[in-house]
Amino acid sequence: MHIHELNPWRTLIALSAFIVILIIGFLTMPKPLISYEKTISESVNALVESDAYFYPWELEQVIAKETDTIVLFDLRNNFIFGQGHIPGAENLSASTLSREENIERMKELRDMGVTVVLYGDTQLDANGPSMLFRQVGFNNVKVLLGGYQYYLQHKDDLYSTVDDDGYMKGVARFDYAEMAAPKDGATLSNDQDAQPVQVQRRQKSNVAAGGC
Amino acid sequence: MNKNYIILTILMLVLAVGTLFLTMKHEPKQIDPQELLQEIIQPTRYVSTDQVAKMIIQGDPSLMLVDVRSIYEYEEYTLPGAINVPLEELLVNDNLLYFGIPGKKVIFVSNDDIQADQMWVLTKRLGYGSTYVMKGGINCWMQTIIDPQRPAETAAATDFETYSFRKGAQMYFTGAGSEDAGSGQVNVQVQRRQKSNVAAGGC
Amino acid sequence: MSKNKSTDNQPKYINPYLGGVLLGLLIILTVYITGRGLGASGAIKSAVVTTSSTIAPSATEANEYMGQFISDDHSPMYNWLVFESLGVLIGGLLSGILFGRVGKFRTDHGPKISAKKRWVLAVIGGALFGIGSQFGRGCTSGAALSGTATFALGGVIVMFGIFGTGYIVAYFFRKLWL
Amino acid sequence: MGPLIPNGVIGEGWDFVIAILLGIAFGFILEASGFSSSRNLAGVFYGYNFVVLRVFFTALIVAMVGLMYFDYVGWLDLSKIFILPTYLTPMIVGGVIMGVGFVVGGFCPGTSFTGIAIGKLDALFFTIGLYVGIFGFSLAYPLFAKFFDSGAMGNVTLTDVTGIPAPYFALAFTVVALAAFWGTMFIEKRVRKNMKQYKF
Repeated sequence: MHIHELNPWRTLIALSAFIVILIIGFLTMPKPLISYEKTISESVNALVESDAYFYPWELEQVIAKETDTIVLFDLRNNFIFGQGHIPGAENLSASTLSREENIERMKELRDMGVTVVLYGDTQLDANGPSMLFRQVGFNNVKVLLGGYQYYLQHKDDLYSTVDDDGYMKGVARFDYAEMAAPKDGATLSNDQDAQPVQVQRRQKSNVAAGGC
Repeated sequence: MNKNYIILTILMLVLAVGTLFLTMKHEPKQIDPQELLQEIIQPTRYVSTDQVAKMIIQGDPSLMLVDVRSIYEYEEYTLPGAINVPLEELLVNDNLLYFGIPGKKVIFVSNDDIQADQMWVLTKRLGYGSTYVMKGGINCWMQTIIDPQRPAETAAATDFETYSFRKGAQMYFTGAGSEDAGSGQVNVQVQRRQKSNVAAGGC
Repeated sequence: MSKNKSTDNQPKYINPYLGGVLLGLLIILTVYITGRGLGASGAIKSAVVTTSSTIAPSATEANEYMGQFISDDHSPMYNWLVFESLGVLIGGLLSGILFGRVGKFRTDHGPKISAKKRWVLAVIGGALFGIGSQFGRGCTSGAALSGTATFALGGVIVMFGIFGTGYIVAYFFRKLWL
Repeated sequence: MGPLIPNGVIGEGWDFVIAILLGIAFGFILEASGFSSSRNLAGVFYGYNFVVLRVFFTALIVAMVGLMYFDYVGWLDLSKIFILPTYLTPMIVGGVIMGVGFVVGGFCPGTSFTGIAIGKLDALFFTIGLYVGIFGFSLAYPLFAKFFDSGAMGNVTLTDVTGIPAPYFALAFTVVALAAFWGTMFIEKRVRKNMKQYKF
């Protein structure tokens, strides 16, 4: 037998030591407060999920306190919240969202099976936070369509908004092509429309440094 | 045969197979969710239609408009120079390579601003910087740039300044010659929509 | 399984798998500390540039290849890889002392060739390796080992280049070793 | 956290001290594994001593797999480490030249240093050859400057080129390497029977 085929117990020790180091690494891995539960492609696909949205007429039952499984969070700041808000809503300023106690609160609500509805002045203000919460596993978080402004305009008759589509986003409100067409037969003052779109893509590459 | 060799072989195999499980959550590089939350609550990502119009007119070389609507809507109408990356096709066709080009400001555009903002959140999660959202989207673009409304006579002077810029921009984008151009039918339409769609003070 | 007579007079080497595991851990440590792998041929390159620029500074400066590695603020020898190679010499000596392999100058050669012929071949092989390492952007340790360990495409190409060619041409040079 | 020096955890001033320490460990492992003898090294091509293959591939798979775990547990940011740039054709040519040089010279640069350290003359001559080769390359550089930079693909990894995630490569290399270890064990035994006078 060749010397290299002697008992490799030292090798075993070295490899085991390495595995122990890795296990220590896993154990000491900082556990983040929130982490992505949906992959990026799942998040893209999730955008069409309708249960991410809360319709204005659904507010009626919250305001009437008919349900205790829905909590409304107002993302606007404390001062504006004091000037007026949807009845029954709690203030949770966007700037305090990432605080540990607020995240813990969200986790509690999730575990209790409570639906959390976020709203800001407009839907846009609550869009980002609700998207993020859904990506990190809070599937109970919804965004109020239309935001506070839409509510304010229709607060006297929320049920009738079932037939309104004014809060719907992503819809073309005009016939763009017709509207932006050259008027009065005038020709465009420049030929920018005729120019082919300059497409520029990033080169795939890593950061270069030094050499050997 | 020494059985330690067999143990070694198995250990190494287990370690290697284990790496397969690491990637399941470790897909493309992403920023920390808490960092993303911090970014999301900043309103600095919004640019107004006026700013976008100004950049287009001045031929700002760093501007890169990305239309996130479907390809049909894109072909129907889009802003000058915009490229099309539909929201649901973000991850296919190497579309990600449009982002992260040094010195480029990416501005997302959709009918309203929600889809553009969703795109912003997704690209931000993937770690791309210098991305912005055109507030109000193309609907607002139509109201403010393509068909600006004359402010009330009592309005502040700055409103008139904005208005005169928008008038000039309108001329640039549509070739409309006079103030009266395109009034009538279109104006009526705008007013009808304005009630339900736009909050006071612009988009 | 136990030691037989033929292995008793052989120098003691560590189990190659132990060497491999330790070397692998060393690469991880190196990457962890410096962000790059190990290397060796770069040190010789630095030596070439240094001696050349000492003897003929202007010609070296003018040389398209060596000119790249000359900077005004410090000597080309003031280089990470040079210090690392210095360490390799020290480490080799330590191991040699520990296992009793340091001895008077001697030459390893195949049974069919003389020591002198072996020297000539070593110079030729070294020269080939020197040229190849410039094209390959590194040698066995720099490109093939550290490069492949960091999943670089270039490292894999160099690795397969070296070992693939080695096996193909080994037959023609069997007289040197067998 | 890591890589420590590029991230500024360890100051630049420690650079060369660390270089020497890592070099010592590198040299020690190479020498202790038997890489200071050209006959051991050349043995890999003739089937009588597979020490090169064993050490090289064990190191490779341990490093590959280990780096993935280090990245996962957050000790090392793999996106920040140096990736060897790829120049397709020059690298193939370089690899082929080095392959011939390996068989003829019986060393590679790192191992020849350890050979010198314990008094091997052939290692010394190999290093002289290295020096001559690089010097010759520099002088002749204008002749093939264009070729030298051809086929540049940037600092790409296998994943960038193929789109297959890195762990699959790590697993593939591991399986192939382990299979090779077991296979060569039997080859070596058979070849050794016919070699009476081989000494390390």
